[in-house]
Amino acid sequence: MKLLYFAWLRQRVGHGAEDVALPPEVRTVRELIDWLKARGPGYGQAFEDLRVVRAAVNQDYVGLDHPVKNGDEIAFFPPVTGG
Amino acid sequence: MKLLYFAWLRQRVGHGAEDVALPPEVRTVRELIDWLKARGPGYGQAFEDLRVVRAAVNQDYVGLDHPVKNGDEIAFFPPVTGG
Amino acid sequence: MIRVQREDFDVGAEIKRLTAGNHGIGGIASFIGTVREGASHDAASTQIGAITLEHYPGMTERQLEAIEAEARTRWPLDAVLIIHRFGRLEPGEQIVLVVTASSHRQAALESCAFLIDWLKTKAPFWKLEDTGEGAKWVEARASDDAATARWQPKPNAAE
Amino acid sequence: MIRVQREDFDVGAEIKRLTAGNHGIGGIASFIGTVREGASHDAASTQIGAITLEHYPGMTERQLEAIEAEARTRWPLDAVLIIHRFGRLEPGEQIVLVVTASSHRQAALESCAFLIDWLKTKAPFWKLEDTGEGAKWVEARASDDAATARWQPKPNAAE
Repeated sequence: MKLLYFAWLRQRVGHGAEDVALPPEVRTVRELIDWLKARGPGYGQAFEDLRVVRAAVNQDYVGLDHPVKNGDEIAFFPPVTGG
Repeated sequence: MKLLYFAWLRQRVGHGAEDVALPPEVRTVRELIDWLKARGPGYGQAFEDLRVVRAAVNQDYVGLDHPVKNGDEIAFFPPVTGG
Repeated sequence: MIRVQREDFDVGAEIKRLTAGNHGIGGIASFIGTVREGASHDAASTQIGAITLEHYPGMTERQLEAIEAEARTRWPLDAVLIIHRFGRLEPGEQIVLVVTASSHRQAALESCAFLIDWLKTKAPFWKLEDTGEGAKWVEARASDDAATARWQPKPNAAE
Repeated sequence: MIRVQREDFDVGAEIKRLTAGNHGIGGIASFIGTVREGASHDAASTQIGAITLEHYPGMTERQLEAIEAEARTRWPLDAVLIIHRFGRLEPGEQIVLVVTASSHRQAALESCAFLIDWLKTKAPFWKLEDTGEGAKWVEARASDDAATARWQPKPNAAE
């Protein structure tokens, strides 16, 4: 699974992209976030306030209960500010 | 007094500009039109239907009862069609 | 700034010159009107070739200056450019350019629409179209008046 | 047609290329967004220098293609061009270009306004501003949502 982070989420996590192998108990975006937060303080800061975090699965906006699976491209970013 | 004609009014009158000396009894745009119509058939055709004739005195749109005097620049044209 | 001219214009160069060095501008709206082939302004005729635009030198410029001033009272604009051509114009040729620049995009967009609606309906130009049955003067259209009327204060609006 | 690029663009050349040879076009509307100096997007901060736009390569293009397709269903358009830059941009630089061409000027004007409202508020870009207190990420604004909301079907509108 490919994970992408943009803007201040990228800065807090410490990198813009990473490949992870998804443990079987992680089935939704929300569970993925909880699992990431356990990996280190940068993730904890990035996902501190989920009201300002948006997610996309395979380049489509999704809600936190959207399913995730290995092979997906999952991106996290703040609300877009436009150009 | 300088008279100007545009578009099909110019074509019907036969020329685009002329200088005329105004007789004292002509005091309004409407009286000027009546006086012009007596000058020849081209003027008669140009001013046949006053609903489609617009007038300007010294480059401002005016109504038919607007006063005219020697020294004015008076223009006649169809309703504008824009660019 | 307004210009009434026979010559064509270069949109990119005009926009660059108009806005150069002004870093307070956030948005530049523009509209280019071109000669459309095969679809007459007048539903009763069929334009097949060129159009010829006649204008009233002096009054046309004054009217364009007045509408620019009106737009500037309605919207906070950093720059305005209106170029209108006259003479014979072939299909595909540029007729008119409106450029408005503002710190706010809505001001630029709305003033550009306001100016082009006025220019296409109220500017002192008369259009002669080449049709299958010879050259024909275009008559003023009611639908154009409706587009311009959107911008008028409503008669019953509160003062 | 959409493009997301780091490089600057030449408005005149882009419009010429987009509309060349199409004599059915009667009007071309365009909007250029530029980096405005000294007036931050975010009222709480003060942008004094450059901005940096970050985007999501792949998804940004898909979203731009989708909004172009949406505009084409709403208005009869002969041509559409959206160019959006990313990376570091200094005050006065061009950020975004929208060009819409149609046989009807209202279709060109309205679709151009629709697209730029969307781009300035909903496009997947994130803006980092240089301020007096260092670089700061801009937060999404409620007033931009209002501009975009004008184009949404009303919730209670008849089907």
